[in-house]
Amino acid sequence: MNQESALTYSKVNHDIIRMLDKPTVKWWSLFIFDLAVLAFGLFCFLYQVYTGLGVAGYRHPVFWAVYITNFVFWVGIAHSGTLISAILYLFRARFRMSIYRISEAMTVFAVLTAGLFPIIHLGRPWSFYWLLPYPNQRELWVNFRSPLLWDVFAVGTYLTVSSIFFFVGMIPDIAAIRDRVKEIPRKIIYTILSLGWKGSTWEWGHYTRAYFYFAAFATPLVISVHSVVSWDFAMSNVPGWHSTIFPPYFVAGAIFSGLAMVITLVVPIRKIFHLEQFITIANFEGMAKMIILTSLIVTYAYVVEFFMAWYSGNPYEWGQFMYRAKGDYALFYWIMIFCNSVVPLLLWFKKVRTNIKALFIISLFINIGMWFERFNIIVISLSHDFEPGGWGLYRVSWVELGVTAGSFAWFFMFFLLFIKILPALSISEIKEILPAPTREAKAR
Amino acid sequence: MSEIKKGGSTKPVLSKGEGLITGGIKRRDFLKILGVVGGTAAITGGCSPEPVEKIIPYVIPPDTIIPGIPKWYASTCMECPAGCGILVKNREGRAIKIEGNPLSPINSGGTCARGQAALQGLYNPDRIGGPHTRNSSGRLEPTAWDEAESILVEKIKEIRSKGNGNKIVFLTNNISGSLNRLIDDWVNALGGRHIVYETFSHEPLKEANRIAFGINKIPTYNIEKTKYLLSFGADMLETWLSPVQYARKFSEMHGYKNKSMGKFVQVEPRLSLTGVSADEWIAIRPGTEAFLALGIANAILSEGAASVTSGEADKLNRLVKDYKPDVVSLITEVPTETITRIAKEFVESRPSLALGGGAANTSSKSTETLVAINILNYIAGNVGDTVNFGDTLTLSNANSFREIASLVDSMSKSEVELLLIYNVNPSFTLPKTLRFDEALKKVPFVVSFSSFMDETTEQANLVLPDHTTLEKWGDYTHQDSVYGVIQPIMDPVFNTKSIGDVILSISKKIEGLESQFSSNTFYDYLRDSWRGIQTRLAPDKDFEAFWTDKVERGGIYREIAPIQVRLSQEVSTVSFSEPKFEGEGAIYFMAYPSYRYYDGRGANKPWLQELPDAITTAVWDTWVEINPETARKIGVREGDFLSIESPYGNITTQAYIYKGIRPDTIAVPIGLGHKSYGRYAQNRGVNPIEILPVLTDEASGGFAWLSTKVNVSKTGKREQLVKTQDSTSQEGRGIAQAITLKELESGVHEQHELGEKFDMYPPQKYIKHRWGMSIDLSKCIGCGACVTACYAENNIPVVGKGQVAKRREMSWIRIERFYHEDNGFDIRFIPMLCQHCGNAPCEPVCPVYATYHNHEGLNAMIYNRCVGTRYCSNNCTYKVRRFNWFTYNWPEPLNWQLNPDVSVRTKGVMEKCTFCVQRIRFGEDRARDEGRNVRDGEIIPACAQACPTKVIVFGDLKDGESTVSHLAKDERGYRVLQEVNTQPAITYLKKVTWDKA
Amino acid sequence: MIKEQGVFGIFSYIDSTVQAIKKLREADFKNLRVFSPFPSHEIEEALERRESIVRFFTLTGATLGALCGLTLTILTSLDWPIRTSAKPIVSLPPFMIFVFELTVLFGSLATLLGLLINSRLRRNAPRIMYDPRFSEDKFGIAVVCKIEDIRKVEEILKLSGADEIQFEGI
Amino acid sequence: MKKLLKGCSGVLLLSLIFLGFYLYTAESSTKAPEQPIFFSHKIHSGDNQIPCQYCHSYVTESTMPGIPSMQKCMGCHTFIAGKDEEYKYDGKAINIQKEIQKVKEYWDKKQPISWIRVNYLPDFVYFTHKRHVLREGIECKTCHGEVEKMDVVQRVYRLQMGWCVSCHQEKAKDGDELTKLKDCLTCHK
Repeated sequence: MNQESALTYSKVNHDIIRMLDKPTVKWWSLFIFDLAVLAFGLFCFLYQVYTGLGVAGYRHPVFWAVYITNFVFWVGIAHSGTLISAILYLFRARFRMSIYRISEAMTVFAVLTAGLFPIIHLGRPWSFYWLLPYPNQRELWVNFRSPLLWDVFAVGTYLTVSSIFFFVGMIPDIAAIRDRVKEIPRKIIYTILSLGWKGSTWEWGHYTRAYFYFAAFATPLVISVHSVVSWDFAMSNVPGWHSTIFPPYFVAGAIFSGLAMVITLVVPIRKIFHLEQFITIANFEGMAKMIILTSLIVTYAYVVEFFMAWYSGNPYEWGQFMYRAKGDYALFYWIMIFCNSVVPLLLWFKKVRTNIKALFIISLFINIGMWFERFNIIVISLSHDFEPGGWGLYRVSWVELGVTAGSFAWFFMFFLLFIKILPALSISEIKEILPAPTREAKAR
Repeated sequence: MSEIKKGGSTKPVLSKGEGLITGGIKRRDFLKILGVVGGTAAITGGCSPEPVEKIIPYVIPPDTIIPGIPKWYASTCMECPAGCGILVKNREGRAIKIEGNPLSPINSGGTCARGQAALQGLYNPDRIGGPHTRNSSGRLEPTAWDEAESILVEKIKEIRSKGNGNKIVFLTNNISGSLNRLIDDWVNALGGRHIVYETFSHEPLKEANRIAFGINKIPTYNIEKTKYLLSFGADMLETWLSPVQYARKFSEMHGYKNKSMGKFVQVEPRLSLTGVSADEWIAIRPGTEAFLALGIANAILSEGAASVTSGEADKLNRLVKDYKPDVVSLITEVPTETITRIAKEFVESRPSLALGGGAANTSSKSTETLVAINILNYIAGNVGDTVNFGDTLTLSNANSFREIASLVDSMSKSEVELLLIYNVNPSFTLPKTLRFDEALKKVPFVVSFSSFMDETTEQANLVLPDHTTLEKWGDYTHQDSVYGVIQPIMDPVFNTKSIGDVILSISKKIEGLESQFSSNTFYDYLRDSWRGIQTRLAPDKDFEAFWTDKVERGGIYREIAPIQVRLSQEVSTVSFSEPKFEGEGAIYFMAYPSYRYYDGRGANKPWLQELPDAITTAVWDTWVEINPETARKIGVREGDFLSIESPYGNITTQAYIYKGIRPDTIAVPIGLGHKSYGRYAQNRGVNPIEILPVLTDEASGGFAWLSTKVNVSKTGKREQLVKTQDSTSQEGRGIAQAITLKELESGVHEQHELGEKFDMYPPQKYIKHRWGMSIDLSKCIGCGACVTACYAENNIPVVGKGQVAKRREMSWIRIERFYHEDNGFDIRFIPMLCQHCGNAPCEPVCPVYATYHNHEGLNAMIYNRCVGTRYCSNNCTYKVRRFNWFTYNWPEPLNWQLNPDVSVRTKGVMEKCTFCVQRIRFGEDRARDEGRNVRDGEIIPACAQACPTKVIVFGDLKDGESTVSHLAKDERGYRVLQEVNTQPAITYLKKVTWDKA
Repeated sequence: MIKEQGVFGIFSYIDSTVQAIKKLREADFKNLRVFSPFPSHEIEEALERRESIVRFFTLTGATLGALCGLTLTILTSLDWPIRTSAKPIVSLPPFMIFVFELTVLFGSLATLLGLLINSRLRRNAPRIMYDPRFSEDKFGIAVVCKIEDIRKVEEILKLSGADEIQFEGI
Repeated sequence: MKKLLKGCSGVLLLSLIFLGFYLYTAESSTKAPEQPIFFSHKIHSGDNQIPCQYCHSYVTESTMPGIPSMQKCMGCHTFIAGKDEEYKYDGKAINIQKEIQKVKEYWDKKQPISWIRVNYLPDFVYFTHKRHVLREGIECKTCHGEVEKMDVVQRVYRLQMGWCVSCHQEKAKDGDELTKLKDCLTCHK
C-alpha cells in the first residue's frame, strides 16, 4: 500500500467523483452499440413469443438448453459480488474495500439479467405471473414443492436484498457527491438519493449496525440462492442432475465464475479511470487466490461426479458420464475441463497472479468455461437419460444466440450507466482504511 | 351455409340445404349448433376474451342426432382389398373416428393404421371438389354434374354409333359386390370390357392352387389353429391378402398362453416387419424359396413322415428326389441341418402351415415356388385344415398383370376409344417400361372417377369424383364368408357423386340401357341385389328386417368350413428352376409394399406419412435398406444418397444401414414418389416401381416384383435421414425384455417385485378406481395402428418432416424398436406411452399444478393451466411428454375430424397420453346413469381398441377381479425402469422367445 | 421543527475533535452533534453512545417473515389439496426454503426501515448546522446550548483547535 | 419528496388490493345483446309458462341443452300469430306480430336464425348440462338467472371458475366427493 500514503481524504473524493464527469465519445459509442445489440435480443424474444418456442433450438428430449444455461450463468456471476461485499465484510478482509462497489453493482445487474431467463424460456411467458402466489378468482395457488417456485422466491429475495445492500452502502458517498456537484439536475438527483445524509454520529451509528445486519443476511442468502438453483437439477431424477454434491459444487462454481467476471470488469475500469492507486495488485492477487481455491473445489466436483457414477454402479449415471466425455458433446466437455481446471493452475505462479494482462485473459477463459459447465450439465444430461428410445441431440438456434447476446447487452447497459452515474468505488470506506489525520502526525 | 367456429368449417357444402329439408339421410346432416364443436377449439390463457359468438339452430332437427352425443354406424373399410368391418363415430353429423367392428370375422374389432387414416381420405384438403372436364386449353376446369354426365353420355353415344362399343374399357380395382355387378353388366351392355386391376393381386397363388389342387382360387388360412407357421416371404402382417385378419389370427397362434405358444419361421432375404415377429429368420438367397420348400418336402418324405397315400407319395418323391437338403443348401444358402430341423418341426408340430407369395418376393418362378409350398402343406396334411378352400377370396377375380399389360398394349394400338378408370392409379403403380402414360395419350377419351387428383386422373379428359367410402352406400366381399355393407356416415364433404349413381343416371340417357338399369339411385340397386342375397340366405325373413339388421351389424358373417382337396395330376408336370433376374448389377433389388401406404394410395394421408416405419422409424420419405457389410464396402453411412441403377432407369434415395437384410440385397419401400396426388404425397420420396422391368411370373402372368439386379453407387450427397428413434440398442437397460419359453416352463427365472415396496411416503389413496394397463410384448407386431388411432382420438397434430427432423413429432404413444444381435439378428418392439406413474417424477416439479395425480390414478395434464416450463418432461423417466412448439393447424377440412371431447392444444403447453380420459369419463357417466359400476373392459382407450392383436389391456387395478389386475401379477410382468421407483400403472409382459439353437 | 440554536465548530483533525468532545462533555454539554466523513470509533467512544436499536427492527422483521413463510405455504397447500407424486400435501422440508427466504426478505426490509427511521433520514438536504466539507475531510461539532453558554462553548472549541466557529440561530 | 413517494406507493398498494379483490369476487352481468329477432323469454316461459325443456329439449340427455329448431318455432307459430300491439322493451316499442312474421320469413327461406350467444364458456371447459340438471337436479336459474323474467336474455353470472368451484365445494357431502368434485379433470380434458 505504499503509493496509497499519497492519498488524502480530499484526493479520494476528487479521484472517485472525477469518474462521473461528462461521458466521452468512446463511452457513448460503446453505449449505443450496446443498445443496438439489446434491441436485436429483444426482437428475437418477441419473435419467439409470437411464433412459439419452436424457433429456439429445443428438440425432444432436450427441453432446457441455452436459456437456462444463461440463467444459471448469470446467477452465478451475481454471487461473487455478494461474496466480496458481504462475506469479506464480515471477515474484515481489507482488500475488498476498493472493489466491492463494482462487484456489488455487478451482482444487482447480473441478477436483473438472470431473472429474465426463466420468463424468456417459458412456453407461455404472458402467464408467468401464475408462478406467484396471489389470490385469484380461480382459487388456485402454486405448488410450493416445485424447485422452480423455490427459484422464484430465492431469486426474488436475492434481488431485493442485494439492491438494498447496494443502495445503503452508497448513501454516504452520494452525499459526498451531492456536496460537490454544482449543476442543477444532478444536484437535485443526488440530493434525493442521499436522503439528506449528513454523516453525523447517530447516522453512522445506526448505519454501521444496519450494514452489518445486511451483510449477515446476505451471506447465508447468497449460499441458499445458488443451492436452490442447483436443486432445480439435483431435485430431479435425471442422470447427471440427481446428485447430492450439487449445492456446494454450484456455490463454488458461482463464486469462481463471479470472481473471474469481477476481474474481467475491473481491469479495464482500472485502466481507463487510472485507479491504480485504489485498486492495487494486492486486490487482484487476493481474488486470484480465491479463484485458485474455487477452481480446485469445482475440479474436485468434476472428479467426484465421475467417481460416484462409477462406484455406484448405476448404469444410467455411468452411461451419462461416459457420454459426456466421449459422446456427441465431448468437445464442450473438454473445453470446460480445460478452462475451469487447467487454466487456473497458472495462478499458482506469483508472476501470473500479479500480471494484470494474464489475469484478464485467464478470467475470460474461466467465464467461457463456466458457461459451458452449465451447458454441459443441462443439455448433455437431458439428451442422454434413462430411456434410449427417447435420446436426441440439441442444436442451438440463432434466436437463442440473439437472446443470449441481448442479455449481455442488457447487463452491460446497466453497468455503463452505473460507471457514469454512481460512485464506482466506496469513498467513505476507503477513508476508513486511510490513517486518520491527527494533529500529532502534523506536528511530527 | 352457416359458418362454424374453430374446429368447424366455412366450406360451402352443396345440397346441404336440400339435405336439411327434403329427404336425404337426415341423421348425417351437419350440425348447425355452434359452440358445441367448441371442444375442438384451441385452449387459451387464464381469462380469455369473450368473442361474439353465433348459435345457429337446425331448420329441421335431424331425426337421430342429439348434439353432444356420439352415434356409431357400421360400415366396411376400403383402404385395401381386405375389407375389414368398421364402426364409425359420428358427432354432430361428422365422422370423427373409425374403429374395427367387433362382429366382423375379418378383423373382429382391430384395425390397421391405414384403416384409421381413412378419415384423412374423407377430409383430405386435396380432394377433387367436383366434376371437372378438360377445356380447349387442355386444362381441367370445374363443371356441373349434369353437364359432366351429358358429356360422357354424348361420348358413349358417339362411340356406339360408330359401333365401337367393344372399344370401351372400364378399369377398376377389385370392387366386389353390387357395384362390381353393376359395372360388369353396364359395360357388357355397352359391348365393352371390365378389367379388374389390383397392384398386388397374387396371381401365382391362384395358379399354383390350380396346378396343385385344380382350384383356381386364393384360399383363406386358419393361422390361429396352427402350431407351426412356416412363411416363405408372405408379409401377412403388413399387406398380404388380409393383414388385420392374419395379425389377429397370428397373435392367437403365437401369443403366449398357459405355458405354450406356436412357432413362426420366416424365410426371406430381407427381414420384413412380419419377419420381425418370427422366432427364426432364414435369410434365404432371393428367389430360391422353391428349392427350400422342396428340400423340406424331400426330408419329410424320405422320413416317411408325410400323411399322403402311397400313390401320391411316389408321385411326390419323383418330384422332389433331386432336392436333398445338402443340395438345396448349396442353392439357397440355408444350412442343411436347418432344413432337416425345420422339416422335422414342420411335420411334428401339427397342424402346421406353410405360406408364400408375398408381393416383395414374387419372382418369375413364383408359381413353382407356391406349388412346392402347396406340396409341403399337402404332405403335412394342412390342406383342408389350416388351408381353407371353402372360403376363398374375391381377389381371385382380379385380372392378371399380363392382361393389364395387353390392355396397355391395345391402348397404345388405339384399340381403346373410351377408358373409364376407377380406384386405380396405373401410371403410378405400373412400371415405367410398360409405357402406360404414352398408351393413355392414345386413348381419345379417358374418364376418371377418382376422388383424388392422382397421376392417372391428371391425364383424364373427364373427372367424375366419387364419394369416399364413408360418404356412400355400397357393399364389399373380401372372402365368401363375409358380405360387408358400406353405408354413408355423413353427407358428402365435397360436391362429389357416387359412381353407382353416375352410372345409373347416365344409363337413363342412353337408349337400350334405361330398361336394364331402371333403379333410380345406387341405394335402390344395392337393396335389390341384397334382396337376392336374402332370398338365398334367409328366404323366410322379411327383407326390411333383414336389411336393417345387416346394416346395423355391418354385414353378413358366415362360417364356411374347409373342403377336402386331393393333389391333382398336373403337379407332376411342374419343373423347378431358378427365376430370371434382369440387369447386370451385383445386388438384388427388392421393392416391397409398405404397410403404411399399401401400393401408394395411403401417401396422401399425413397420419400415415408421420407414422414412423416400425423398423427404421423413418417418416415422410423413402429410404433404401442396405446391409452394414455392403455399406462398408462402398463406404456408405446412414443418410447418404445412393443411386440405384437398373437397366430401366435409376432412383436416388437415402441409405438406411440395416442388419436385417442380406448383403447381396437392397430394399426400397413402395408407396412414395408421387408426381401429384395432393400436397402430402407430391414430390416426396421415390417410386421403386419406376425402375422395375416388365417381367412376369411365367406360369401365372403375375407381376414379378423381385426380378432385378442393380448397381448401387454413392452420389456424395448426404442428409439427415429423418427418423424418430436414433439409438437402436437398449444399452442393456431392460426396456423391452424377453424371456425364453424354457425358462417359463421350468419356472426358474427372476420375477420382478411388482408390489409397492417400502416408501418414505404414505401410499396413494384411490377413491373408486385406479386405471391401469398391461401390454403384452409377445403379441406386439409393431404395426402402429395404436399410434394412428391415438392421433385420431386425441387431436394430435401432424408436424411435418422438418419438425420431425428436430424430434418434435407429437405422438403420445410411440413404438420403440431395439435391435438385438446377441444370437442372430432380432428386433424387439415396445409401445411407449405415459406410464401414469403412482410416484410420477413429472408432478412435483410443476410450479402451477398443471400436472398432478388424480384420485383415479391418472397422471392428469391440465393444458390450460400449463405455462410451459417443460420441467415435467425433463423429469419424465420415459420421455413420453410432448410440447407444443408452435400452434399447429389442420388445413380445411381436415379439422372437421377433430374430436370435440378433447381440447386442441396451442403453442407453449405440454401434452401427453391421458389414458383417453374422455372415454373414461364417458364410461363412468354411462355407468352412473345406469346406476351400476363400470364393467371390466367397458372402457377401452383408442390404442387398445385399434390394436389388431389385442396387445393392450386396460382396466381398473383397484378391482382385484379385473383382467388387468391379474395381468399385473403375471409371471412375465415387469415395469420399465422400475428401479427408478416411479411405480407405473402400466405392466409390460415380457416377449417370449423360443430358445435359439 | 423548532429552530435550533447553538455553536458549531469545524475541525480538520480527528484527535482534536475527540478532545473537544471530551471537554464539552466534562463541561456538561451533553447535547452534541458530531459530523465525520467516515464512521469513527474514537468519536463513538468519546460520545459514549448506546447500542443502535435497529437490531430490534431486524429481529421483528425476521420473525414475521418466518411466520409468513410457514402460514403461506401450509394454508395455501391445504386450501386446495392437490397430490403430486406421492408427496404429502403439507411437505415441510421444501416449505422450509420459503420460511428461510421470507425471513431474510422481511428481515432486510425491516432493517432498512429501522435505518431510515432511526437515523432520521428524511429531509431533502441538510440546511442548518452542516458543512459540505463534512463529506470530504472535515469533522464538525454542533453544540445546542442556551444563549448565555455560547461564549463558554466557543471558548472550549477554540482551545481544542477548531479551524472555524459558526453560530446558528442567534 | 419522500412524502410524495410514500403517497404514490400507498395508492399503488391500495389499487393492487382492490384489483385483487375484484378478480376474486367479480360477478358483473353483461347487458342483453341485440338479437336478430325480438324473442322474449318473459312472454314464453314467464307469461305463457312454457317449461324450459320444451324448447331446450336435450338438456337432460346431452352435454348441451340444444337450441330449438325452426321447426319447433313454427310448430306453434303456424297457429299463433301473436297480438298486433306495441310491446314495450327498454324504451322501444316492438310489434310482436311483425317479429313472428320475421320467423315465418326465415322458415319460408329455410334459413336458420343466427342468435347471438349469451352464456359463454371457454373451449377448454367441459360442462355437461345432463350431469347437472338430470342427476344433481340443479335448476336452470342457478346459473342462468331468472330467465322467465327477462325479455331478452342476458348473462347473470360470469360463469368463472371460482364460481363453479365454490358451488362444487358446497355440494360435496364428504371428503372423497370433494376430491372428486375439485379434481381438475372434472372440467378440463
